[in-house]
Amino acid sequence: MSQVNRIKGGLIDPATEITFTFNGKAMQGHPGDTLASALLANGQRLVGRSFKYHRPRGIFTAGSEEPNALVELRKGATQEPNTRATVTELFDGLEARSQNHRGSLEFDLMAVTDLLSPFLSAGFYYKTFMWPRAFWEKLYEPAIRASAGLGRLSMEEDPDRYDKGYLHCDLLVIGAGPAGLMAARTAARAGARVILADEDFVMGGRLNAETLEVDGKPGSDWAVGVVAELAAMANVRLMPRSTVYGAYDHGVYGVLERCTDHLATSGGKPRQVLWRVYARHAVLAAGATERPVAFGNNDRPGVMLAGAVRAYANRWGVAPGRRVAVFTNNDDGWRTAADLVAKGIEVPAVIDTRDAPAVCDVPGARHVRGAAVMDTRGRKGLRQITLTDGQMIDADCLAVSGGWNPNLHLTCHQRGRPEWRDDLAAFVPGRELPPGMVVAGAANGAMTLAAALREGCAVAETLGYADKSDLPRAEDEPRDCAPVWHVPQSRARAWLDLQNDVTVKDVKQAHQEGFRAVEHLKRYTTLGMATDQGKTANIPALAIMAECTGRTIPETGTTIFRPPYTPVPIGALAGRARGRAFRPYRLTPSHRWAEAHGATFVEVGNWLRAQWFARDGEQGWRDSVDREVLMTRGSVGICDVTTLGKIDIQGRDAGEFLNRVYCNGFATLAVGKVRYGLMLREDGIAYDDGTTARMGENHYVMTTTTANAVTVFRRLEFARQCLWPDLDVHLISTTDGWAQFAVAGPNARKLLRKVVDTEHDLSNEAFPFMGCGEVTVCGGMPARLFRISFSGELAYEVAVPARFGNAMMGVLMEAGREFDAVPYGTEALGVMRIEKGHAAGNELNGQTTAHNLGMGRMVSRKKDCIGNVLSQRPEMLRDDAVKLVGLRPVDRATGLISGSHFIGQGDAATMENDQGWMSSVAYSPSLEHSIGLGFLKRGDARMGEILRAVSPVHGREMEVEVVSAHFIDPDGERLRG
Amino acid sequence: MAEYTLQAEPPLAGAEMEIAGVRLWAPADLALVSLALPLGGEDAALMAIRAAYGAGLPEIGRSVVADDGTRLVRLSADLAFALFTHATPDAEHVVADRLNGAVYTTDQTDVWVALALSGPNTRRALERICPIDLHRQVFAVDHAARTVMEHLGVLILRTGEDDYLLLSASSSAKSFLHAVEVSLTNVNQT
Amino acid sequence: MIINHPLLGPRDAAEFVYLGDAALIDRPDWQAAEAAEAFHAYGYLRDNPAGAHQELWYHEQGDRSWLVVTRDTVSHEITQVELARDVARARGRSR
Amino acid sequence: MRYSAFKILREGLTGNKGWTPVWRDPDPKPEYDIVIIGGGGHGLATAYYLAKEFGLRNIAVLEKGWIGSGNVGRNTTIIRSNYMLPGNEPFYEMSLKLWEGLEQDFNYNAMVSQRSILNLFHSDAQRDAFVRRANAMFLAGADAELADADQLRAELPFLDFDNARFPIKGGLFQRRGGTVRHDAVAWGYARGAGSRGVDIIQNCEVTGFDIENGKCRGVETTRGAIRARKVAVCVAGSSGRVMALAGMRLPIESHVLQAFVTEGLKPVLPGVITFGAGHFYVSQSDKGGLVFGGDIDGYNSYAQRGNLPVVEDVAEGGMAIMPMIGRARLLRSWGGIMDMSMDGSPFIDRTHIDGLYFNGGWCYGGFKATPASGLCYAHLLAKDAPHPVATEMRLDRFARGHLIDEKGMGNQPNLH
Repeated sequence: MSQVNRIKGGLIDPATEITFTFNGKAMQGHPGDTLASALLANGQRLVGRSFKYHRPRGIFTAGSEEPNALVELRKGATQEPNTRATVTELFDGLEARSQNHRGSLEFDLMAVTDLLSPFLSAGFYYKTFMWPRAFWEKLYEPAIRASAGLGRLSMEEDPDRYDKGYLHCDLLVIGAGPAGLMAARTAARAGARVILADEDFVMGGRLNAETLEVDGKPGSDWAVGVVAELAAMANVRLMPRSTVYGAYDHGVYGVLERCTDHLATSGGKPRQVLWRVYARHAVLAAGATERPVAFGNNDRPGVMLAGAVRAYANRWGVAPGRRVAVFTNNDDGWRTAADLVAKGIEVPAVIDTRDAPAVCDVPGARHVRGAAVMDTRGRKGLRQITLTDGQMIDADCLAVSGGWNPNLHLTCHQRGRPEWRDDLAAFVPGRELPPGMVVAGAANGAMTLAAALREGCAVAETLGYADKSDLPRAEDEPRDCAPVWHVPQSRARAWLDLQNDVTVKDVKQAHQEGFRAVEHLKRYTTLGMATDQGKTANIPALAIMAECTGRTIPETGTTIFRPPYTPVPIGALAGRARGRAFRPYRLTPSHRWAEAHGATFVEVGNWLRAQWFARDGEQGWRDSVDREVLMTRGSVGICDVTTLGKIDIQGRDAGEFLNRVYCNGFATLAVGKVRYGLMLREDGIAYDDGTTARMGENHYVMTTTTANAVTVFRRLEFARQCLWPDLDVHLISTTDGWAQFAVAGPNARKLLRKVVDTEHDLSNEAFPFMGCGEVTVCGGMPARLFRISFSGELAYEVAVPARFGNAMMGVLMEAGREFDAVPYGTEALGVMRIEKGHAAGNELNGQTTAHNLGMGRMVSRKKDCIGNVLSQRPEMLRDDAVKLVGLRPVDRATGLISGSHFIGQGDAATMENDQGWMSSVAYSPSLEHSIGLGFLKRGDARMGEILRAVSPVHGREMEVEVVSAHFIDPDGERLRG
Repeated sequence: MAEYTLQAEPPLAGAEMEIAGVRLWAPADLALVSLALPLGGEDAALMAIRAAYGAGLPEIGRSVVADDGTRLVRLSADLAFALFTHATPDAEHVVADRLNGAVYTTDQTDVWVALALSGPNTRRALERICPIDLHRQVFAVDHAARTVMEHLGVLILRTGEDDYLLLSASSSAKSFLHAVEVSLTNVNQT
Repeated sequence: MIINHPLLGPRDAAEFVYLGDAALIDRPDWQAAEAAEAFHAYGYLRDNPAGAHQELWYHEQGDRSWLVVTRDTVSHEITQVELARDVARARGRSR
Repeated sequence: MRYSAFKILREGLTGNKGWTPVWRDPDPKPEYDIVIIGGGGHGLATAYYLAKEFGLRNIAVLEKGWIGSGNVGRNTTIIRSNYMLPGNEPFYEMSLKLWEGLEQDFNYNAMVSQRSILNLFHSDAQRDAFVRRANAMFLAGADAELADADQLRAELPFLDFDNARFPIKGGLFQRRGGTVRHDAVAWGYARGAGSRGVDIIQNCEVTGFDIENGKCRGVETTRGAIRARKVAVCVAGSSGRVMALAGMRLPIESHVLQAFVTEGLKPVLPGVITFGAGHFYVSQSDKGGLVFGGDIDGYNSYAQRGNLPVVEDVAEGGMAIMPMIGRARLLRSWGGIMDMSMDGSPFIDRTHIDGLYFNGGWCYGGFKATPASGLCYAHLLAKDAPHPVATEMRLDRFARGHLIDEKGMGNQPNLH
């Protein structure tokens, strides 16, 4: 029998045995166990090591507040560090390992740090490790890092899947203990849409850990009945294994549901689901957390919270020790003694700090009045305790109760500050709760069962959910508490934060050094910064600081809590948005054609665009791109340009509207014509450019850059609704609706002539440069034709409904076969626009003005338009402003470097001598050398000058000549031809 | 007879599956035309719509099915969509002709793709991606809303007790289908 | 956060895009004598109150309406939501 | 008291009873030469350098709460000087050099750890912009290093190179970048200033300015009126609120930036890593927690807390580049209030009110600037002339049209 500490009873299934391993050793447990209860059942007391001193640590609590029992769960890529054994549901085949030790758990070499503890007091590292300077990164810090940290990540991709979701309800009940169950039942019976969430896998809260009765039956049975009733109601959603971890603005709650963590594998299902719950109201019924008392060597395995000790006995049928002494300052500690004795566990003594009569009869136990535990013995597990009166008592478990703190964490997630209640010696929720939230039960300071049931019902009623049924019967158990925070007689170190090894002495030293504000205390000593966020440690430490300063606890301060209530995996917060599903893909209409024709694709925002189309025998991307450029300029090329934003603009005032949003004039644009437009931001910086075509009297089609399609639309809507609300203008995006292709090159017209239906005249006279119109192609297919050119060639853009786009690409290529037409990708597009001197994203980078771009004269001063006034600020129009120029290497064989800076010949390469930068470069197959665009101070006046383009990050520099940005066809003869 | 012909290849053509008891398919030949009401000409526009369809525009966030089966969806004060079955790429002309210039029309057929879902588990699956409350008291049959699902803008319509029509941008059709499909898979118990 | 859209009811703020102070509606007259100063103040200076703040939100993943939301910048409480177009008209932008 | 290993040894052997307060806790005097409003990193650094570099000691730092309670105690602790524009880069590079000698300078171990910062890029255009920036860094005397995807794969094999939505094409390293223990910076400067005679006065909130005929003569506080020859506001995050007391509107909006830390983990990350196609940056603290953040929430806020969409966005960014962190758990989140300026760059300047000075607008880059901000502000206060590396950080630059807009986002603070 391996389960040496297993006793009868509890909410487990003793008939079914589960096997698991801890540090490789096989152990047994039962369904219903947590890893902690099973470890205790198997007599495993030592489960981990503390953060700083590597002291032996045992299980301390029975819930999510656990500071000690952190394990690495599972193996391989699913290895999960820092998992609290106390909330890990046992499953067959579970593998757990202790963490943060060098060597074995039993013989941790790092435990030597404990011997050095006098020199490692609070904040010691701020005072040393400073000499010699270089040693910090090389010696001290690596050593500190290696010994710090707790568990290990697998360093492999998390193989599990996660999902998210949205839920809506009238009432979210947080916690399924007595108060939560009553609130949920009351509201549900009144017809409300209720969600009841609990972090535990069994609903009932403390009812499952206590021997208290409700309506004359065991509390856990009563809870089963209520849960069954709720489960049968269509307006109720029960969410066990679900932690409400954050209360966000306007009634949005973050909830983590653990779907498969209790199974050996997730089986392809989402491991966890992150729910955003939208709740009109919420009842926080999260119960209370017991707090310890600090005394000498109170950190040994076997020293546990009293409520946890009886939870293990009552709920899990486990005796945490054979001889369990109880140390309490309140009535509730006595319940542990009574319950243990009733289970046949020996309780040698109940040590009560109060000099008061016994709260209840505990057969076999000595009642030590007005005393305290001041020290303990037992290197890797408790053996003996020493009392302040000098008595020594043998015990292998000490159940400690210092009173209970309401779990008010979520009330602090917005602006709430807890308030102190002297009668409870605890903080309770403050008055400023998250809107829509009410608090009930122990979380609200209603510490007895009857009170919790009453409050749960009452809060639901105050929210307007009335239910006429009677309150269940239960008693108000005794809860008197006389606060004792630490035992001053202790000479040995007394722990407050068990995980981070913060002791009473550390708090006193922080006080001595002036770190007296609560936040200073926490930051200086690391108190409350561990994985449990000080759930058991903060209040006692605060009390000791109050003692040092001679002030009351509320005068000293309070600790507030931030989300999450308990830690949430990053994988769950990311949900499905990872890997290739991080963001949606947008595909162009001819994507399939491109895939079939050797395209390499590139991410452009969310779009995938064909970057180039490799042909057999080409040695690298440059071969393909050079060919695409040369063949386009030599005959004809075709490029899918669907990604450019398209906005359909209609209305009687559409022309006037365009005139106000573009800096150049649009009032005179005729039907059937296209115009290039430059848009400024209101601050006068160039924002976006594109063309707008007038398709009809009141109908325009605007194109934007791919990158700005969404934000231009947004800005236009702003102008339409907020600036000029009474213009008759209507905007709708048609970006995805039209497959649009650039057909460029001297044979472009001939090619299109074969595709466009014959009734449409494409002659230069009938359809000149910057003409546009609605046409039909391929025998009646509606299409739009624009004679515009980005490449500088005779070019058109032809658009067909997107669902015909893939076919259209094929048709254009087929029609172009006789001209040796080529498809070209974004690289060739980029080369040709640089050859032509067109600004693109690298030039329109949000920092340049029309003045910088050489388009200053486009900014009309005769009309109001966005950006007009601020574009005229004095320093934006400086004579020595940078201007867009072309650059070519003096040594034509040299490749220019985009991002290099211009420095005068003979000048040092310093920021003072910086004269501008190279914004775009390309190899021009037409000119057979590298070319660039750049911004140069007074550049327009410096044609022919030789400068240095330096790129120290590459360790290179080269001489460049300033030339016109229009490398190809500067007079624009080709595009008008 | 023209030398070349163009075949339609809607991005989700033929998509159809059943997961978690929910049928998911891409309706064929669904045409979509936007109707923008001219500023100051709203009354005339509404009358023209009523005359053409025998049904007035519903209130914002609602849809109505006209006599000829066209579903008119009111998206905002001055914008509605007409959804109807129509195979050829002239949907905008068809609508514009019926409305006699009282409304600004734009063809949106190819801007969007549609997915229909049907089956009792649909709402549970949509809970995973749809921020809108789909409870029948809140989002009843014929309700419509534009929202965001898995980073995609979606227009969701409730067409029956357990029937929904989802529309999203055609360029991201595959990601859209993936999002809906994964939602169904994730609520599938088997 | 949840924005109670005047036409559509409560929607998650994640459907919206934020711009800033609703004073951005009050675009100055470009021909006024002090236009440069007025545009500088319009473009760059903000009240930035700790308290009630009228601000512009755009329902990008929704009906594409711009809203003027009155929200407390300390508590985040929203007390009023209006269509920006109505606000703009009320502020005399009907030109 | 001088800190050293020897001192620790001696105290350890005598029960750690001899430690004294790190800074004095005096009552305010009725008058000072200079009153600095704001006991954050910048305010304390300003006081420290005024005392140390300019010999001015009749100085008070007024802090409404506890020192270091603002953004110096709520940031993600990153230091770097990888800026591009002449108005910024020399300033941040000076700051980085000050960090490099800071601990020896003020005898406090703030754990300046030059463990490198890496900005990933995912497109050619991004690479071009990074090259331009890297070269600007060189021109200003800083270090920079470009790495291609193969180099990164060798150095950081846990990044997602094979299944990424936005493939990693390379990155820009600044090896001298890194992290610092943020709280210790405030404490170290407080200790250094206090020991030189500066009065650090906590729980002292400024409620008004004493301004007469265009001259500022002092401040009203919750602990009484304090006169001063010069009043130096240094309250980033609260700049709008405080300057409103002087009747000034600023080119600043207050926004909340969230930050996050995971449970402690054994070492996994060598330095700071920044995603270039989403919002995520991360480093690992000496205690083992992954400290990470992303974008601001985006709406004006004075509440030191944010909302879920940004938490999710940041986690998505993290999983996108390093999917091995999926099972690491987010332990704590918090928010800081940022002075988001109209071009993303800060101000260290006089105001139009004689005797009233302003330091703010640091966006979410204030922490790394702490030493240079303190030194430059001290320079301005002591000499009434800007420090040579801070000449462009003026309040009137928008009226003049001289923007320092690193990201090119324009006059919309939440985009910087």
